[in-house]
Amino acid sequence: MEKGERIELKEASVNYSTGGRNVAALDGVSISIGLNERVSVVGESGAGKTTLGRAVLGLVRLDGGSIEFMGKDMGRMRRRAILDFRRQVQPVFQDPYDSMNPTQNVLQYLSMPQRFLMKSSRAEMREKSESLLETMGLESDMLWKYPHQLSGGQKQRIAIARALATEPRFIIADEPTSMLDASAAAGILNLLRKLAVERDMGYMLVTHNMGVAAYSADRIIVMYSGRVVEDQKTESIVTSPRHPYTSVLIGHAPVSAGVAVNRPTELAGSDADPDAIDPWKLAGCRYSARCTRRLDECTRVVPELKETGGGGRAACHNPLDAE
Amino acid sequence: MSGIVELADLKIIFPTSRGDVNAVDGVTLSVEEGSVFGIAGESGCGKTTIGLALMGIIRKPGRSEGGIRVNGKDVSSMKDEEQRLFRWKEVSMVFQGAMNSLNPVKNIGYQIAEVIRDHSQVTRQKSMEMATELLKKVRLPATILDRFPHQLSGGQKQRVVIAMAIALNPKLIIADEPTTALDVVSQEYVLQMLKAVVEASNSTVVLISHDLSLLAEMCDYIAIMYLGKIMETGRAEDILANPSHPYTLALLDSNITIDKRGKKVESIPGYPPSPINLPRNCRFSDRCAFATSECYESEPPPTTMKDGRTVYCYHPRYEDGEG
Amino acid sequence: MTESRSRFARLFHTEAGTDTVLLRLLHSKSGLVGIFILAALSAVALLSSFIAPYSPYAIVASPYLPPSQSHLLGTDGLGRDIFSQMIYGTRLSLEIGFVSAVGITVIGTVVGVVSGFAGSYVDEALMRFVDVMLVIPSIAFMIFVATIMGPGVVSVLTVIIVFGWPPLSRMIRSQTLSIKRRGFVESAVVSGSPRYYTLFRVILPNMTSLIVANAMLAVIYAIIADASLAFIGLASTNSYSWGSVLYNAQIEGAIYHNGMLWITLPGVAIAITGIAMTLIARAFGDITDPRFSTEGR
Amino acid sequence: MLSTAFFVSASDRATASTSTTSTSGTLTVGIVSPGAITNLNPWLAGGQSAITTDQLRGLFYITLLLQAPNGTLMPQLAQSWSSNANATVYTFNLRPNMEWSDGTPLNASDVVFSFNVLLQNPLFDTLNGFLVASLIKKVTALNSTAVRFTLVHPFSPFLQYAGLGKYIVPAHVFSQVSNLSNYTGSANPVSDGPYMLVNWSAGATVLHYKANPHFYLGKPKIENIAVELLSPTANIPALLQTGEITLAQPTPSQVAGLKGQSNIGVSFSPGVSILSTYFDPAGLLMFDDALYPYNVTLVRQAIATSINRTQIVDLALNSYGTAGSQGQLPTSLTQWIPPNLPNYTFNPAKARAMLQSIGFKNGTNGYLEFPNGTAWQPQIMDTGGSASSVVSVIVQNLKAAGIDASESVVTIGSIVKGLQYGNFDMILLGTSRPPIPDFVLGVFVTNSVTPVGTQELDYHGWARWSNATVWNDLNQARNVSSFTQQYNLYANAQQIMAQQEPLVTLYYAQNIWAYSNATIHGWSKVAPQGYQFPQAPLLMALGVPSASSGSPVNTTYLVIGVIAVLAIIGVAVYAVRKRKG
Amino acid sequence: MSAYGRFLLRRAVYAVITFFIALVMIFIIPRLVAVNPVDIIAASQQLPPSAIRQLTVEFGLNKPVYVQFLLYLKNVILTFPPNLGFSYEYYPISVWKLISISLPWTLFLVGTSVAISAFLGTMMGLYAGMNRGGILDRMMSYAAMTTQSLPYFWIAIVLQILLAVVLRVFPIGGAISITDVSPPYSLPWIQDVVYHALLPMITIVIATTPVYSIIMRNTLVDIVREDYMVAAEAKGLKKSTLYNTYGLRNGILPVVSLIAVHFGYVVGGALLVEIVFSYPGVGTLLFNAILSHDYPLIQGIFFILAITVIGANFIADVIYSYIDPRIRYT
Repeated sequence: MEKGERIELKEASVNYSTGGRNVAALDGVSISIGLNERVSVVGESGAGKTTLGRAVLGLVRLDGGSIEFMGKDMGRMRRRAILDFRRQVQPVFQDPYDSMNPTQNVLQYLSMPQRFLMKSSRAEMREKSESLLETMGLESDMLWKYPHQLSGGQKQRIAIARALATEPRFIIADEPTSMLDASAAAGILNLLRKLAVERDMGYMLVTHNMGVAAYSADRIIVMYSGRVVEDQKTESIVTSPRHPYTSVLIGHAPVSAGVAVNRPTELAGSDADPDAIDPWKLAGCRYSARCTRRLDECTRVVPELKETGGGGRAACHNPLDAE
Repeated sequence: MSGIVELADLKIIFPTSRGDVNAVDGVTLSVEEGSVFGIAGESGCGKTTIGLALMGIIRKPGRSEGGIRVNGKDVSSMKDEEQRLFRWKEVSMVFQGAMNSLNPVKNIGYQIAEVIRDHSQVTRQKSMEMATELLKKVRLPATILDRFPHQLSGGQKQRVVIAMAIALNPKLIIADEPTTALDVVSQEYVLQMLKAVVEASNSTVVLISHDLSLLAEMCDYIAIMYLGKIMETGRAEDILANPSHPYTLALLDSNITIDKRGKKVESIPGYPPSPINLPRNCRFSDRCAFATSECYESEPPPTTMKDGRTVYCYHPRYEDGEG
Repeated sequence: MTESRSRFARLFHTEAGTDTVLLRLLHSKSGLVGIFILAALSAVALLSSFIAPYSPYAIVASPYLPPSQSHLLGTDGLGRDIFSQMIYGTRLSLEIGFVSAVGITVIGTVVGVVSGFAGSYVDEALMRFVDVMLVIPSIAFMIFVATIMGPGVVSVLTVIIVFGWPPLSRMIRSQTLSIKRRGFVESAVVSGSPRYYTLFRVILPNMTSLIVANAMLAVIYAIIADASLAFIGLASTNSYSWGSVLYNAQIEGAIYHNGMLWITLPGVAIAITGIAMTLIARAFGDITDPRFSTEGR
Repeated sequence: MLSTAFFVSASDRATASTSTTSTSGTLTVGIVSPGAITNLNPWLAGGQSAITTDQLRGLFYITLLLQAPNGTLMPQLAQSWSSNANATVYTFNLRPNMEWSDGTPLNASDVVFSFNVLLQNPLFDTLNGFLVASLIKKVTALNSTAVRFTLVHPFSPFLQYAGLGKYIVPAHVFSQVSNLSNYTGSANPVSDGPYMLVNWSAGATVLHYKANPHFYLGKPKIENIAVELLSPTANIPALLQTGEITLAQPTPSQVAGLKGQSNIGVSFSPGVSILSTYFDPAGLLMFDDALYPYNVTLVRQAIATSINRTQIVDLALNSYGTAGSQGQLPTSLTQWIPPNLPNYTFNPAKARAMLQSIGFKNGTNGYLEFPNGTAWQPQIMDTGGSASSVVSVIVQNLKAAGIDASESVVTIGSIVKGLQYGNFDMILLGTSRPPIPDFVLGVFVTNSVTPVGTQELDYHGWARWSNATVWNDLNQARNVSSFTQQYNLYANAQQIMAQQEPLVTLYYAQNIWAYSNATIHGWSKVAPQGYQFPQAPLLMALGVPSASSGSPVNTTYLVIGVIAVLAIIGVAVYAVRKRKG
Repeated sequence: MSAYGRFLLRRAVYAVITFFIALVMIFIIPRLVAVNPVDIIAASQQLPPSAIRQLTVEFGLNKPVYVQFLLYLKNVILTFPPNLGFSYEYYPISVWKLISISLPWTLFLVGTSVAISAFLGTMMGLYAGMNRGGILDRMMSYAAMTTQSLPYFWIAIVLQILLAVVLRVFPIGGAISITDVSPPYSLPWIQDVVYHALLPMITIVIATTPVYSIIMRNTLVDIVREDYMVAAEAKGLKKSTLYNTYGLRNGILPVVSLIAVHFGYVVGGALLVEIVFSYPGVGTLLFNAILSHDYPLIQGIFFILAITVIGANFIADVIYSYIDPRIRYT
């Protein structure tokens, strides 16, 4: 892989205003993802993981910093360059029930990216759509179906097919399984992984489920309140998380019946009600109010994302030891 | 049998323009007093409908057939006022999505006091005192009383709902996906709260969830549902460790957990049939890896295994348990 | 799937997406009744020159004849046949109704969609203007403008359309805003769809039922507005609509010489049309939004 | 003033004294008015409510003279009058011993005051059309009952202008008012008319009057009058039917419906409008006399010949009117109308032949075309409403004669514009010209034609028909004081106008009054059909209104209604309950 | 500033902007007519040119249009009571005086009717929405369909014929009895006024109640599906609690904002009702002003109507935000 074939976020910031206050959905996020990497971004609601994905796709405007795609600043791209970018980076959205236009059938839906991004002919689009369905393990008569005639799992497969229609190099999948039953989720994740391997394609899987992240990604980026708190290879993050928050997430991740659970039982600061904390109001580390390993400086100084050895990084003044 | 909940071949049908939806299709079960009973299943399997039916809530034009006895009373034949007093006094409920189960235009104190006042002759002041006490039990400060639901976080609202559920010391508490929409840390906190409260009050709990890990942690007994029908029911640890019904097996296998990283998780093949005009054979047969011709012909009768569990299958997998 | 999701999904889904609108309408009882009435009225309008026994303008008998076999509703003060006026009135009223409805729907939809989709200043400017239009008592202003323009079909159509589109554009705008936020619109955007395509081919088709239902209601709004203007004497009196028949009945003191029919029938005709339109709109509503339905689900 | 005063007052004491019954109770009268009366300033009344205002003011402010329907002048405040031979000095002799309603003597100084107000406020003078301010050199009281006007130049219609057009107001009241332009009237104006206003406030829709005991003819027999201002859409037949009002002016079509009702009586007098509910005595069809083909006399004559004026009166006016005369003066002005005026008797075939004789050809569609072969489709403008019925009949008439005419309903603004710039075919106008030959005839003639498309600013408006003889005759008539001389000049002018037909006088409408027998007993005996204003003063002659005029509410029905509503609610509640239970 | 304060400020700014646009429209539209209103007065009165010129100066119509506009703004905004000019028709009475005479009648008529129909409609809608598919729900649905398909004034005419002409239960029109001489605000006067207002009120109530009931009902159909309604049912709350603190309290929110929007519509509809019943309110005044092309009066009436309706909208916004804690406390 050539150098520069990466998506790089440099101090990217996005602000929202909700309920009369400003919230930094992304707060100076700097990460770099290779186009063939399979990464997962994990965090809870409000962590900014969805905003991260949408920012990379160019669907939200940055309030600070920049995002570069293959060395080019996306904020300065012209329309032609944006279309080129869209051909190479495609999303799969969270809600399969909502990602298909109710008034379009599957063929129309799959043809759209080919028509606008590839300038394909009608016949090409038809042929390509059929082969995509086959790839997804769907019958080709599904081309004529409308969304309400499909199940959630089928729709999500078709959403993936749409993303693949332009032969992209990178997929950004935002919670692709959260609206699906467990039994269908595995199928989608397996499919995504299989396609990535076959096509030498990278993806960024945004999820709140550590289990899903660990299952599908080689590298996990953990976010908390708009900041990246840890970024490591999957195996090492699961076995020895460095940031206390990561350890909590892993501790609460679903496990199979019969597997021993080692949950961090006592929560931070005992009398502090975790529900009553507004992390955006904290001056230092946003996790400090809930943290069991809180130091004095945690409440004052924002921890930087530092190398922790083994290629990983964590943003913590008092990280856990590597096992 | 003398369980606190007795369901005898319960059917709940919602007529639609396309035909009758059999949300619950012949469920027989019994819940032992003082136990925690889990109902598991994927979306649309009828578990929430059962929860509501236990309180006598079947929205028109839905109707029920078969028996629902709670605390020795026939729920379906109660008169209006009798039913009203029965609700909450004897059975209360922690709702799925507490976000939306509080009245948005009234403050918390009013809403808790309202339940108390509508069921007993207490003064406004006394009921407010009781509300403060209840909030203390879920570790919420009295200042919450004057707040409106939109001013609280999800976890706080869920705890308010729990406080409300124990307000009248009911014999039975139904908890419908009590933690689904919460962050992991809040989830943990809320679960602790629920456990503590249940233990203190000596109530029976029916816990409805799709999260097998949660059920494994909380429940004494468990019922696995698929398309309005129980597939397997018995002690939680028995069933989750050694599933007997092929559906339970497949469900557990397809559940992505953190310990399954690097392994291949298989989803259940195919899609569930429509709940309208259900087939009169085993409803899992189409997707079952072990199905034989008899599975396609008639519905399997309940089989009681050695460890006391009941399985609705011609070919139970956990052979050792068979009596 | 949560309850709210299924409800939202149903807003836009139909049982069979390939069914034509008409077929879907025929499935619902109320839609069928509505269409039947509308068809009957349209037939009367189209065939008015065959059905009407006389020219509505011709002086054919003595003035103020009571209803009889040769003059079903009697004659007016000039000895013209009121029944024929009603028949021709059907044509003009329906024409005014449908032409206005088309105008209202086109303007309202375009303004609403553009406003909702463009956002920022365009939206702000358009919606402030719409606010004014909504706040001004429209009937009063319509009378005013029609007075300035002079009586006649053209001014009636103009004021009806000018004052009719704002509420629709409001509705369409909020619908556009909510559709704009939905996944499939982003999905189209990342598929490289240009703005015009996103707006008119992706967003707009999802509002078809809403637009059609409102167009039906616009028809009755227009017919009532026409009647109101006619009642003030602002409709053209040399062409008959139900409103001008009613106006004549009122100013000629109909109850004292022709009985109640002359004065009640135009109102009843308007009401019947209105009910038909509402039934059809409701049938569309049933397809799109279960709230309209009285039958439980 | 413009309109003759409302059914009140009298000249003939003898008729008045026939009824001696003293009365109490209230006569309720409905007047259609375009708005509430907010202003009783005797000189200011703009717009269309001016007419109503005049009618209402006419009960408490009256003029020096009155005019009989045939145009004869009759005494009112002035007992007699005279003028010098060259029509420059006029003297009015007032009745002796008159009093204002507050008991103050009414004498020549009041008259002098009244006219001096006009001389000092020219706008007051112009607002009602009878311009006298620029005519009068000076006005002096010769003694307490004689007033002399000295004019700037000879002006023979001055008797009508000053005697009919101007109110006499109490000097002792108005000399106290500092700014007459802002004066809007008082709650209890001091009256010289038969009635006094009781407690009026601006904007009131009901005006209450009380008999004026100081009235020069004696106190009227009906003690109280209440006048309600009705909106133009008011349901007058119903109001009469239910007895809510006793007396009102219905439209002809409303009268047609009332005819069969036993408890309603109808009376009418000529010369006052009924076409619109306002004051439109005559219906005129104006031609654009400067525009081809209407500048061709034969075309105008042909159109006049093709119009069936009797049918218009029969249908559009329900026979409450008379067909118009060709000489432009109302038919009632018998003393001014010469015999043997040219007449255009309805004859469609003849009309067609007349047009064909000057080159109009039969078109393919059966209608006449211009001689050059283009289609001739004249439009007749009107403002809609009841005017439409008239035009509808005309359109049918013209079509029968082969003229493809149609109606064009427009705003009054468009009509004004059309008249100003002279770009129209035909316009239906209703006019409220007082029946004074000078006034009536002068409107439609000019001595120099403004070209079509430029604004006509001649006296009185928009005449484009020019005729030097008529113009001179009318001006001449202003300078002569002898009736014969005037008559000859007017007769000559009428001859020419009837021959040239610059406009078609379609009809003169009748002023219809309908009354409810339920509350006025004996009306028909006293005021038979054909009763004419002002020969038999209504108020003096009226019998006693029924003392039991009573409430229009029928309590039986009220009770039944309430019971029915309660019953329906009861049944509904029962049904709902039963369903639930 | 709190979010609540910001919300109110924003609504106030919107109201002011709306009002300004309305002012401009009210000023411009009559001037789009090419005909000088004085000519029209002159035409109906046959006035000489000198009088026409005098009136033109008197009404300020000889000034350039922008000067007229600035004067107009100055007069209506910086003066109290607003100087709306003189009526052409009722010269020299000021427009403000004319409106102040008729506005109370309309406010009484429309205000009372809106209050009655909003109350009735809300209650009916509440019951129907809580008992969807019940008798009332069905009846209401058909009643609403019918009344909304009928012109206001036709209802007025029919009621007038039935109740006033045939049955004679009510007077045919007007605001007070012609024979009533009792002093204003005395008991018999009030009785008379109420008695005369009943039939117009019944008309407006019949025409508008279904609107409120349908809005309320449709809102409730949504609310009934909300989780908190299911929860309320499960809590075994009393029926009164369920109806009042759940159904009514939540369902009233959209109704409040719709009452305001509806206000303009009712005022417009009341105009026709006023005309049918010869009621001396703003509607009749406007109708007459329009008939006589009295532009200052028309402008003045629209000015007042705009203020009334924009004000009503703003008040509704305030009430809405006050009764919706989600806006009040953020």
